[in-house]
Amino acid sequence: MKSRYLVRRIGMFFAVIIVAATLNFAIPRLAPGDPIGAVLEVLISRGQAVDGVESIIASYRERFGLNDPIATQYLRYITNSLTLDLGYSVTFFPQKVEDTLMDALPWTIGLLAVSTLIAFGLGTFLGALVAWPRAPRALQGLVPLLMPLSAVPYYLLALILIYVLAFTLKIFPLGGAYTPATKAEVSVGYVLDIINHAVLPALSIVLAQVGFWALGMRGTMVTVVGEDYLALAEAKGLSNRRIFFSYAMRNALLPQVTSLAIALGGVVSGSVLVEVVFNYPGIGWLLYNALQSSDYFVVQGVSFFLVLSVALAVLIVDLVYPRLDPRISR
Amino acid sequence: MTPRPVLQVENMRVCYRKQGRALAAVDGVSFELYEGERLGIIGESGSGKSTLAWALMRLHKPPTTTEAEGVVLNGVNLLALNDEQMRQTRWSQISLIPQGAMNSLNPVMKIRHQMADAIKSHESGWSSNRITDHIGSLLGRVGLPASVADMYPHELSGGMKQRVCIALGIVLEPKVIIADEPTSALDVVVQRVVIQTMNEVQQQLKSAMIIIGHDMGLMAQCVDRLAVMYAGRIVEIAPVRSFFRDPQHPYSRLLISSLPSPEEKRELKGIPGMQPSLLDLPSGCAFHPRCPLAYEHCTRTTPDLHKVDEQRAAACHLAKEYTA
Amino acid sequence: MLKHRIRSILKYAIHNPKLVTGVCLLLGLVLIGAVGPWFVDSEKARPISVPTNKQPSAQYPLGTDSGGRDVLSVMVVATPQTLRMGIMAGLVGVLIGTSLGLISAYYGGLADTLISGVTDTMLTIPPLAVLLVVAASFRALNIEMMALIIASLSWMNSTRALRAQVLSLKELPYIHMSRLSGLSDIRIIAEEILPNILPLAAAHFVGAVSGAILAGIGLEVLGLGPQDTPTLGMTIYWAMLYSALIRGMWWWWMPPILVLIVLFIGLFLISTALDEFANPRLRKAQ
Amino acid sequence: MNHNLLDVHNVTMHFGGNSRNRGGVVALENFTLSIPSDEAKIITIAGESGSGKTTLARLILGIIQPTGGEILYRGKILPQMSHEERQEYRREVQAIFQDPFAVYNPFYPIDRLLAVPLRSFGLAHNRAEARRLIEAALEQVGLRPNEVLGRYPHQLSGGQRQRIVVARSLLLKPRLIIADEPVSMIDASLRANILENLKQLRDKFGISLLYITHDLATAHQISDELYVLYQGRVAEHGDSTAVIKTPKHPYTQLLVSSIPRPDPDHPWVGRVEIPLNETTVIKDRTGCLFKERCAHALPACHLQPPQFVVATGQSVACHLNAESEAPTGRSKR
Repeated sequence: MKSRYLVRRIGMFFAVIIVAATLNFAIPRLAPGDPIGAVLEVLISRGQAVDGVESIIASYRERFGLNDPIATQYLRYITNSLTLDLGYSVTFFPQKVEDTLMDALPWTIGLLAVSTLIAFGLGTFLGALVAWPRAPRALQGLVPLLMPLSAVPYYLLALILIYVLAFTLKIFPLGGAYTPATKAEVSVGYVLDIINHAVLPALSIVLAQVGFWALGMRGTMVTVVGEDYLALAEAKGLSNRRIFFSYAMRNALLPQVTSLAIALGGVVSGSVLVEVVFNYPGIGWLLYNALQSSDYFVVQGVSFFLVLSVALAVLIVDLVYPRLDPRISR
Repeated sequence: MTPRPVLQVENMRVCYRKQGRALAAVDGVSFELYEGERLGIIGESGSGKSTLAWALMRLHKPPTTTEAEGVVLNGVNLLALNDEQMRQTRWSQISLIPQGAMNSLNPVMKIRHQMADAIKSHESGWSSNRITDHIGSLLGRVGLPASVADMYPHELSGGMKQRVCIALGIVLEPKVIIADEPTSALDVVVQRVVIQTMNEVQQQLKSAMIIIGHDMGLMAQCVDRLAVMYAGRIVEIAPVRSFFRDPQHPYSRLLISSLPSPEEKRELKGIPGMQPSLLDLPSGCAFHPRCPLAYEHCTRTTPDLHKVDEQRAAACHLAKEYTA
Repeated sequence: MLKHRIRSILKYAIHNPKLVTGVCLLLGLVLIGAVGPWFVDSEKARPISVPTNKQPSAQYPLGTDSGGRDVLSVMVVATPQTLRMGIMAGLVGVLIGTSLGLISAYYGGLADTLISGVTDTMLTIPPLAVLLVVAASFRALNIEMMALIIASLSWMNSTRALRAQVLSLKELPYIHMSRLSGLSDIRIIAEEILPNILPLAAAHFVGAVSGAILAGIGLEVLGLGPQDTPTLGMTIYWAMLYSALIRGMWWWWMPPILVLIVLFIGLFLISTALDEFANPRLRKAQ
Repeated sequence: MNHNLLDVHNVTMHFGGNSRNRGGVVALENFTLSIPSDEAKIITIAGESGSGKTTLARLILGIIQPTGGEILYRGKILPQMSHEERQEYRREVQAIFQDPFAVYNPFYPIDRLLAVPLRSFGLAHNRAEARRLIEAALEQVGLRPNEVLGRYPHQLSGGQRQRIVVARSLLLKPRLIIADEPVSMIDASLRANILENLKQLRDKFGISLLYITHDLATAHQISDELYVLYQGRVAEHGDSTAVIKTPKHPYTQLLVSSIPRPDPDHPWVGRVEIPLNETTVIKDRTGCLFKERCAHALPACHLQPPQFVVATGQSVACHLNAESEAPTGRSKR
């Protein structure tokens, strides 16, 4: 049972990546005109004097091998994508797309992973408490507060937080990941500076997500609280804490982890847009600039990276899940 | 020396709210349970028997209310205990074998831990291998291999799960064990094994047992005394032999006559009508609409449970009155 | 038979606080779009039609932006656009989702493996990733195109949820009984299964509308929205581009955000209420 | 040559895994049964859960197709039937299910359960006639039409709902009803009424009944013939009174002796041992399936026992009865 589950999940991981790469390959070809034409048209229309225009065109012509049959182009594109060779950035030529992405990735991973984990942990615990009959009644007051928060998109919440906490009250910086013009060196000051800049973006991601996870958990806890094994646990005279953690929450966590895997797509997209609002130098900000300067292949690279990170996260969640639910592993 | 009562229940009432009204699922039930005795409680679905079982362990949550003049277990009135004292009493003095063993065990926790935490929450001094040995011996007493301790509930068959629940029920060797329809979901042979196991275990422990069910045949096989519940009240209570030979309450008589007897193929006769819903209880004796002997007096006054002879009582105007 | 059922649904709906507040919020927004044009000249929503950077005043209740547009008329024109895009995408999304969920669950076999495979794969791909590439390749995007593209990426959730529910319904004895009563598969789906999944489908429709608007706004905030007609997302994009925040022009970016927040909360309340109606156990917990 | 109403001929049902490899579960193996078309009979299929009795019900109802053998209705298998014949088969073979609540679509009042078959089989030409037929059928099963019509399922009791299902069968005038555990979820005191209704179907309306149950006590009351199934194979078959009074197969003996008798003076005799590694589905299907649990297991039991015919027209798949008449079927591997 276990190996069949693993093979299926890893198979799904590769299927997702190949489908994403295929979409990146196919969509531009469906657009009127050819992709190179689109890039050139943008350069000429902006009248930008770009030195070495000819070498860009030559490298792309070779890169795409326009005369090759569609199938070989497709195969080459897929193998390149899988080996993370995502072509050249138009604006920072000859830098490779994947290198620019690699520079920006640590910021996104740091911000996204940390805030999502905090939001998931906090939200799950709060949601469980709210649905727990013996929890203090005051917690019930939280529910009407959590609901609207989880309805609002991350980046809109980000704008409000900037206006209130950064612009008016000036507690936090307006944006960016560190005070401009400070050199990056491993010192407490530098780390504190990063944290200081990271608080607002992280806060907007956490606030926007915590409601969603809390309500999801409340829904599952409500069904778990009605189960027979909970009634027997109480009849066994176990302590309230023991029943809450190892009987109720432990079981309610399973559907919650599955919904984590499903929601990751939305979480990543939302967080990427928060970077745009905060000029936070992750792949979101890279994407925004690439769109401004129509750096076409960086846009495709970011899109591919988004899918890659979500697929990786889903795979991790799928590998963790059997450890939580013995019915699958045994 | 007559055995002394382990559990005395005086006028217990359990009410729950439905459509804005307080309905008495258990309406003034009194009985005594003697040491080492097996008392059966039988009734159709909706008669309040499971509600009574859970009320004895004070497991009903508001808005359901549980009141009684007294629920005395070994001299201690359970209703007077505070929550912590009651928690301590649960499982150490009085335990429960659940009905749906299918999902009464925590699906994501090994059987061992589900038994160990019952021990740990009452006894702090036990060493871990003392707990492991105890669990191993308990599983042996219910006919299960010690390896079951490291298995998860989904790996066990229905009969095995039910016997795990029995082992769980006696882990702290309580004075009173309540079995709430322990075999309703099981096949007839597995049911016999479970009942056989329960009886052996109960005899070893000398604890008293309340067995709740709706199958008359099963009751005849495994109880010493039998109480019949109807619409939240006990309508008859008697030693099992005299109950089957000479039932006092018309409802008991009809219950017995509606049973298919393996001997001859006589024409089957069920009880007309159905169990009244608590929302519109008939006046006077709740059974009068379905009772062949009902007369005018029955529709007005509710008969109380009065002694019919030294050991038997019935709640029917027609039942004879016992004069000592 | 049906009138009794509808009356009981209505009776439930009126007493549900979430549903009532949600519907009122949405009605308010629809009113902006419907009644607004009588009070406000929607021409002023076009660029360079009014003096720029004006504070809110009697003449311009919500002030003007750096592109020379009257913010109030932009709101009046933009709100119905975003609503229309959301509802179109949500409707198409949930129709595809429901039918795929129904077919894969009811007929099973190859159809089921295929549809679930595609659904699970597409679920893992964040819609924004695909929308980016599409928007970057098709420069001129109008509302209808965006709605269709977003719809093509928002059916997965409803497919997954409805497939699960139909799978559990399909095994119930009343489906076997209908077959024994001579009903064809089509009539069983239409008369026996559909009525029981409508509440869940409705909840997912509202969820899909909210998801579609979220995806649309996400694109617009990146500047990939329609350039010709003003939408809430594009207003926020222009405001950020011209750093209205730092220049203290709160009247430029605050109204679209408030409208969007009211919209999302309204949709959220309705979808939660419908979810509770579809899942009675949740309802009991209130 | 008029055919039997129903011929179940050597039917095998295999779930999961393909027939070649060992994977998958054998739910039913070489099951044979026939119901005459001239005389209405009640045949009981008794067995514990996992014995294959529900699989048999679904096979005869045409909900699933057998992986081996064939089921002939009036001499024809389902695929060979023309459209009319299949419609006729659909109407003539009806069912009563176990859960009286789940048989009703909660969205509609209970009338729909009665009205739909009337319409789709064209048994009533207009609403008035349909109403009349429905009311007559309800009265047949002892229900007052005005008390139940127009009500929703949750407003009626289990007993009432099950009787409405019986009334539905009366409406369609079927030739065969498959009743899968019709009374197991009904209170003991009300069971007798429904069993009485089922007997009436045979006696007053000439409808044959396949009564599927795990409760041998009720089987004895109403059935003419009894099959005892164990892990998908027939352990014993014959006249129901004979099989219950004098069971020949050790498994049937265990089943009959385990019925809790409502008489304290007839207690269970002896102790029942369950092998420690007791699993619901037996993997090793060679020889007699009951050999692990059988007290009188013989070396011959490693060969699958054929159906030995005992004098009283009772057949038993057990080597203990080898010395009786020559085995009917060919001896299996």
